[in-house]
Order: sequence, then structure tokens, then C-alpha cells
Amino acid sequence: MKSAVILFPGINRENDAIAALKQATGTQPTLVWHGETELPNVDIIMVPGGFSYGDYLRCGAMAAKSPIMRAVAERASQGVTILGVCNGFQILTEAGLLPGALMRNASLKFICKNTHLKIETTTTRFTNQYGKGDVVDYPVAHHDGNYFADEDTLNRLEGEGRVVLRYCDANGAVDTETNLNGSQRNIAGIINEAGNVLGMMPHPENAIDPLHGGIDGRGLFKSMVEAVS
Amino acid sequence: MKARVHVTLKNGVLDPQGKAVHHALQGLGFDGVNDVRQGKFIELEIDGADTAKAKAEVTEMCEKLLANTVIEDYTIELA
Amino acid sequence: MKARVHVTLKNGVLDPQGKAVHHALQGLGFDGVNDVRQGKFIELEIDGADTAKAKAEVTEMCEKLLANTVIEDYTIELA
Amino acid sequence: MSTNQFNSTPITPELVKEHGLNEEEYKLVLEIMGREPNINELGIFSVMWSEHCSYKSSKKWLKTLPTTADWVIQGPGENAGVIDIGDGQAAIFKMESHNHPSFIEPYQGAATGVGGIMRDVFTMGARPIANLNALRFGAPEHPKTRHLLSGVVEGIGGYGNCMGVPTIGGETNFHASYNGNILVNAMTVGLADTDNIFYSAAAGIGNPVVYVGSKTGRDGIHGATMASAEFDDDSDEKRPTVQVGDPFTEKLLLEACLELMATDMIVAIQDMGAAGLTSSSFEMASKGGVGVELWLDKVPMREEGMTPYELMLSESQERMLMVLKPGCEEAAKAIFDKWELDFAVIGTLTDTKRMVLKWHGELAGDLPIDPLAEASPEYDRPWEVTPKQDRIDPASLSGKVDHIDALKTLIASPDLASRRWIWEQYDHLVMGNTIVRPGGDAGVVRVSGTNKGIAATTDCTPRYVMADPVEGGKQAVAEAYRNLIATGAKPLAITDNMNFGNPERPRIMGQFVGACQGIADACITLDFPVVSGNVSLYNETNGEGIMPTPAIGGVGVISDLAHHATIGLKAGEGALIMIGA
Ligand SMILES: Nc1ncnc2c1ncn2[C@@H]1O[C@H](COP(=O)(O)OP(=O)(O)O)[C@@H](O)[C@H]1O
Repeated sequence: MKSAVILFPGINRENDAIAALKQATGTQPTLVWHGETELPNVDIIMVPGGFSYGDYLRCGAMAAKSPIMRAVAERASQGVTILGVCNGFQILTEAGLLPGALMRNASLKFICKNTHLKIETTTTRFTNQYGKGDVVDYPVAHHDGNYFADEDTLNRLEGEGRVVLRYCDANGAVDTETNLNGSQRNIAGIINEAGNVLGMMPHPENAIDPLHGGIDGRGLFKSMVEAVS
Repeated sequence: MKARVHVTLKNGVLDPQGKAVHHALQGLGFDGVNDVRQGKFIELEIDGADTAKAKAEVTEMCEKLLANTVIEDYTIELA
Repeated sequence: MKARVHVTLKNGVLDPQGKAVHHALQGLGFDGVNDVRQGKFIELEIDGADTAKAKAEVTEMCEKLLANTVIEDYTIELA
Repeated sequence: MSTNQFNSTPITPELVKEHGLNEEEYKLVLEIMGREPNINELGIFSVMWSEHCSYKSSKKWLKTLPTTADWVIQGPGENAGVIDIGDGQAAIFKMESHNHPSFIEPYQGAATGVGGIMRDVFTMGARPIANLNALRFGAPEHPKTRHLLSGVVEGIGGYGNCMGVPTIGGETNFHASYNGNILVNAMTVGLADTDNIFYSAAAGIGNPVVYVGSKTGRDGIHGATMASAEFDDDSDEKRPTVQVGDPFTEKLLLEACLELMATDMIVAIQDMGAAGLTSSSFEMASKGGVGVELWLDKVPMREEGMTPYELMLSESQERMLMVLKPGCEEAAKAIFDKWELDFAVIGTLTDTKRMVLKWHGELAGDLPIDPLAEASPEYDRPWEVTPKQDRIDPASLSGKVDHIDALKTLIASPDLASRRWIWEQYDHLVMGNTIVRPGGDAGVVRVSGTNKGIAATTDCTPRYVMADPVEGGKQAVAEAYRNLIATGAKPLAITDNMNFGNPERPRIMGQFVGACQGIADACITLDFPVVSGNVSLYNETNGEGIMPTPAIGGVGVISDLAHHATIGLKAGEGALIMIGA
């Protein structure tokens, strides 16, 4: 099982991503520099969190134009499993691999804390280890996680079962109270039409060790491994 | 030549920053404000004197990078 | 009435955003760009029709909230 | 020195005064120079002998602090302190203030404070693994407090979050004495291998002096020092005194420096912090006992028309000065090119023990190094013992207080209320090693790939120090010590940030002296040495000093994380026991 982690200038959760992938796949992921034009042959590609290009202009905007992103788009079209977390999610939307955009949190503040998430579908490559409706606990750490898409897009995402994770409370209640950053319909993570690209704001890679205070994030990585083996 | 680019959120796109500014203005006692929208203003200093060419080039910059046309509109002025 | 406010960094103040955008434009092959500065553009919808009064009020909003006058300048247009 | 453009500005008594030098000091300048300085040289004396750089009021007392222990690798005097944490690894840490800039512009002031302290730590070869911050604001109801608090917190988060370093703790107090003078003290803890620590002493005559990082602008050149005719042409527009931080560039600088440090090319390295190129070049040269020739026109510049004076005094952020081994320039440059950062050879080491400044081949200044760096004025300022306060007789307090009401009042008071609002704005989880999050006694991060933890805390109770500086100083150290043991850590060493009022007042100086005595006592008793620190004086509000605030940053090690402790009560387990006096 081979995986790769893409490194843009300003990314800072690459080691967290590597630790999680290594734990799940049993092998050391390859780190790929943004200036490269080729990707190694891998089963899983992860675009990690951080502040690519300082989050200047728009989060993820500049990274989305990096040479390596053309290669990532090509792999996406070939059906390779791709996970974008936090800044990675922003980069994937800016690159057009996922619909919508991530705007400034409604509170306008950076938010770092654990949050409950509802697993909305278990038929994806990313959630097959969870039960439908399961509530998991991952941390978030972002300033711009407020998911926006127009009504048509939202309806399509819902209709096609592409909303994978929503912000909720410990009992799974999804409402404005539990909407931590103002996202449309509490959306925390979505997949593309083909189901091989997931973008999400929360950090499953920071919930993989009992010392993190919980290991709910392991299931997401294990799901990817199951799906591609 | 100078190009002035305004990037604003499309109508119908929620503007958390504008909303917060609006709220803060009300908090400061400015009651007569009905709406606030916040956008970006980018000034570029570019080579050449051919306005048409510059316009085309800046348009391309907007499409490729400066604006996210999923949620944003842009306008270009040259001077 | 509509007020259009431009908030820009004062001359000499480092503009990390502008710098990064400039760099990214070069990376995309736009070689003719010599400088990029990024500012804010705020549109306000305000009550009343008295331009002088509106101008005074928006100036106060800028001083109090919209601009950080330690590092930023602002300009106001009314329409 | 021959006559040239730099001699055209007359050095008037007013100009000398505007540069913050008193008559005595200027006499010393003339003695050292053996002639009248030119404007560039005057500017250099001014910053080198400023309180900030020279510690002229505090030196005498700082020398009394205990700084050694078996595990201390480097005590005060370098960019940061270094302690051995076993297994060939070292913790490198320091705390530093950015009080005044944060009051003027809270976001940028606090942000650049965080940027500065992180540079101090990674200059020594350490990757920063934890940040903390000790904050003091005015009364909660003061009209400026909210604005300052939210700006400072956003600024700290804005910089630290972008750097990808978790902010794991700190402290926050409110008191009217800080109304016009808030305190923003930032601390960084880094991790390095003991055999790959970098120091600032320049060595190797003929070795290249290299500038890396961001370009130099007119940031932070002190307004008052600029009031000569020559620099007065274009209004203040030209010289903002507020520095804007660029954490993205600093993140690149961090990665590039660590990459270069993994090779064998660096002889010495120093960050350009306060007083920028001046203090970094003088310190490196002075420590190494060498001379330097700087070619100022080679310095990467952000703006047109910059002068040698401005280049030497600029406080532009995200810059470093290094001495490389000869012949390494190209290989080193390749690393900085990869990270898209400026790299320029701007000088060479000489055997003259003098700082020679060149501007397009012309001589722009020529100063002896040691007298400026080492023979700076040192004052034994008069001080008064703080009078003991009367004991309050409990019987004299009126009325009966309901315990529950009292508890509610306490819990809701700004000094005790939850700080969640603050630390949730800081990324305290990035790096995946945060074991104890903010909100407890000390933050704990795992040493990556091991089962070891580093615990860190900042502590001070200013009202204790106000009432009794000696006991208050002791108490701050003891509290840091206790907070570390409460997580299961063995406390190892501290950094300090001495925030006081005007040392020219004997009463304030007495607070400083008392606090130093108390800190020294506690550190000796606890075997808990001071390995780095920072002094911030002249913190005043309307002519009244702030409460004396010697913030203590403590660091300890947990040898096995399986045995760390947290503050939360565990449901259904055990009994509550109170120990101690
Ligand atoms: N500025 C800050 N940054 C990060 N954490 C903070 C900050 N202020 C307070 N905290 C955290 O909140 C908790 C309580 O803070 P405080 O009451 O000020 O400190 P203490 O308990 O040491 O007196 C501590 O765990 C501390 O780490």
C-alpha cells in the first residue's frame, strides 16, 4: 500500500498526515514537492493542512495553481483515492476537484477544538469502517472552514449522497447550535461525483493516538486502506 | 500602467466578513447602515502601454488566480 | 446611498499578501507584473440622501473600525 | 574619515538627544570614536546603547541570577537558553516581550513578537515545538481593553497558527495599571540535537557574511531618531514605525534554515531582531572577536532610495545573518532559492575588530566593535527597598459573605474566568504531539517519536510582586515549578521576562532588584536555573509604573508519558487529597 503527501510552501500538518498514513498503511508515505510535475505510483494521495502561501489572497488559491496539482487532477480522473484535509480541502475546491468554496468562519475567529461529526454515509472509500449515523470526535483547527455552495449544488450533493460529514453534537443533532463555523447545512466534508476525492475541514489525523485524547480518526484512514486493497 | 481590480462576492453568496462588519458598526451606534459587503482591491503595476492587451492579460489573471469565479465577480480598471 | 471605501496599506508598510500574489502571478507566467498591492474594498448601503453628512459618517466609521490608521489609508466615494 | 555625503549632516546636541543618548553617553561616544561620529555611526550607537539592546539598567542585577546546572548547555547570552533533556536531545527556549508595539497595533505587535521569539529559537538549530504567551491587559471595563485583547490574541494566533507550532499555554491578567501599557510576552520552546546546536560567534577571517530571508524595508526605524533634516523630506509616510509580520515567509525561513543546518556550511548565525542588522552584526563580531566589513548596497531592499542609516536600523522582520564556511555560498543559496527567499553575500569577516560599512564603495561608517557591544554604559541605579505592607486584620473586614456567592464572584472574575475564548483561537494541536492542552497547569507536548514529554508553563502574580517583590519573585518561580510537577514533569530550567516601570525611579528599581533577589533565591533552592530571559523597562501608564511583572517561563521533562497527569477529575475514581502548607 503506497501513499503520497503533497507539500506546498506554508503547509504545516504534513507530518501529522504522514503519521496517520503510516499507521494505517504500514509504509512510509512519499513526500512530494509542489514544484514536481509527476506523482509516484501510489494508491492514496493526501493534501494536508496548513497555510499554503500563507492563506494569502484566498485559502488554497495559489497552491491550486501549482504544477503538481495538474498531476493530482489527472490521478483524480483516473480514480485514485485522494484526501484533502483542512487547507487540503480548500486547495481541492480551488482546483475545481470539489464543488463550492470555503469562506471565513462565521465567527471570523480561528477555531481549534474537538467537535462531533455525523457520518452521513458509509458507502464511501473513506467511511466504510464506520456505521451510518455514527458520531465521531475529531479536532478542527481553521479560520476558513465555512462551506459555501449554491442551492442547486447543495441539493445535488445531498441527492447523490455526497455529503459525508456534518457538524453535530454528541447525540448527532445537526442544527445551527452545532454548526461550528457557519457552513451551509453543517457540511464538514464532501466527496466528488466519482467518489474517490474527499475534502473535509476536521483533522482525523489528529485523533489517531490515545494520547491525542481519542482515536476516532483511525477509522477514516483504515477505510481508505480497506477500499484500495 | 496601473490596473485596479475589484473582487467582490457574487450576489447570493453569504458574506461573513461583511456581516460581521455590519454588526460591529451597529454596535458602535451607526444605525443608518443597511448592508455591508466586503471585497478585495488589488492594484497591479504592469509593463506596456497597450490598454487592450493589458485588459486581456489582467482578465486572464483574474480568471486564473485573483478571483474564484464560483463565488466572486471581478471588475478591471486601467489607468 | 452607496458608499465605496477602499482601504489600502500605507506606503512603505510590508504587504505580505501582495508579495505572495505577485510571486504566484510570476509562477503562472505573467512576467510583465512589476508590483502588486492588496487592499480591502467595502461597500456600504446607508440611509439618507445628504452627501456631506454621509461622508462625515463614513469617515468616522473608517477611523473607528474599517481602517487601521496606524498602517492603513482609506478613501471614500459616495454614489 | 574623509569627507563624504555621510558627514554632511551636522551632529547637533538636539540630534544626539533625539537619538536617546545623554551627555555622558555622548562623551563616551566621542572618546570611543576619537572624533565626531557621522549620522550612520550615531544611529548605531543609539540603538546599541538603548536600554533594549544594552540592558544598561538591569545588567548588574541579572548577573546575580543562577544560570548553571549539570543539564544546562547554554545559559543567558545566546539567542536562547539550551538544556539537555537526555537521549542526545536539547530543549531550547526563551521568552520575549513585545509590549509597546502591541499597544500601538495589537495584531501586528503581537504577531511580530511571536515571529521574533520563534526566530531566536530556530536560529540555534531547534525546531519550535511549543509556544506560550503571558498577557496583561488593563481593567476589563477600560475602553481599550477589548480591542487590545482581541487584537493581541488574533495576532498571536495569526502568526503561530500559520507557522504550524502549537500554542499550548500561557496566562492572562487584567489590572488598571496596564491600561496604557499592556504586556505581551511570548515564549517558544524548540527541540534540537545536542550535537547540532548553532551559536552566534563569528569566526574565520575572510568568511562570507550572508543575509537571508525577507527584503529590508523602512519598518520600525524609530521616529524620533529620524528627525534630522536629511531624513525629513517625505513626511512619516516613508517610515512606518509598525512592523507587519509575514508568517508565511518565516515558515519558509524556518524550513530553509533547518535544511541548511543539516549540512555543514554554517559557522555562525544570528537572527535580525530588535535593531536589526546593527545588533546582529555587532553581536556576532564581538562574540567572535573579529571585524566585519559590510557592503550595505548589497542588502536586499524592499523600497527604493534606502540609505545606509535606514538599512542598519531597520527592524524588518523575517531576516537572518549568517557566516558561512568559505566556498559554501552556491550550495547554501540553492537551498534558499528552493524556498524562494532572498540570499545575499553582504560582507566579509576581517581581523580589524572594527565594523566597516561600505556604500557603493564609499565609506559610510567605521566603528570599533567591542566598545560598542561590550563597553556599553552600565548603571547602578539607586533603588529603594519596597516597604512592607501592613497585615490586614480579618476582623476589620465588614460584613458576612455567603460562600457560594463568593465562589461565584471569584469564578466569574476576569482574572479567574475560563480562558477558552483565548486558546481556542490558537492552534494547539498541530504537529500531532500535544498531550496536555491549554487549560491545565502546564501544556505538554510529546517529543516526536519518543515516549518523552516536554512540559511548559508561564507564571507570575503581579500583585504579590507589588506587595513584596522578593516574595513575589520567589512565588512566580515556585508557581512555575508547581505547575510543571502537577503534570508529572521534572522541572529543569526557566526563562524570564522582567516587565517593570521606569528604572530611573528608585521605587521601581527597588521592585526590580527585589524580584531578582526572590527569583535567584527560589531558583537556587529549587535547582531551577535561569537560562534565558528578556527585560522590558519603562512600562508606564500616565507616569505610573505597571505592576511589577517578572513573568517566569518554566520547562520540564516527563520521562514517560504513560505517567503524566492532567487537571480533570476522573469520573468515579479515587479520593480528593490536599497536600502542602
Ligand atoms: N494567553 C494564553 N494563551 C494560552 N493559554 C492561556 C492563555 N491565558 C491562559 N491560558 C490557559 O488558561 C489556563 C488558565 O489561565 P490563567 O488563569 O491565566 O493561568 P494560571 O492558572 O496559571 O493562573 C491555563 O491553563 C493557561 O495555560
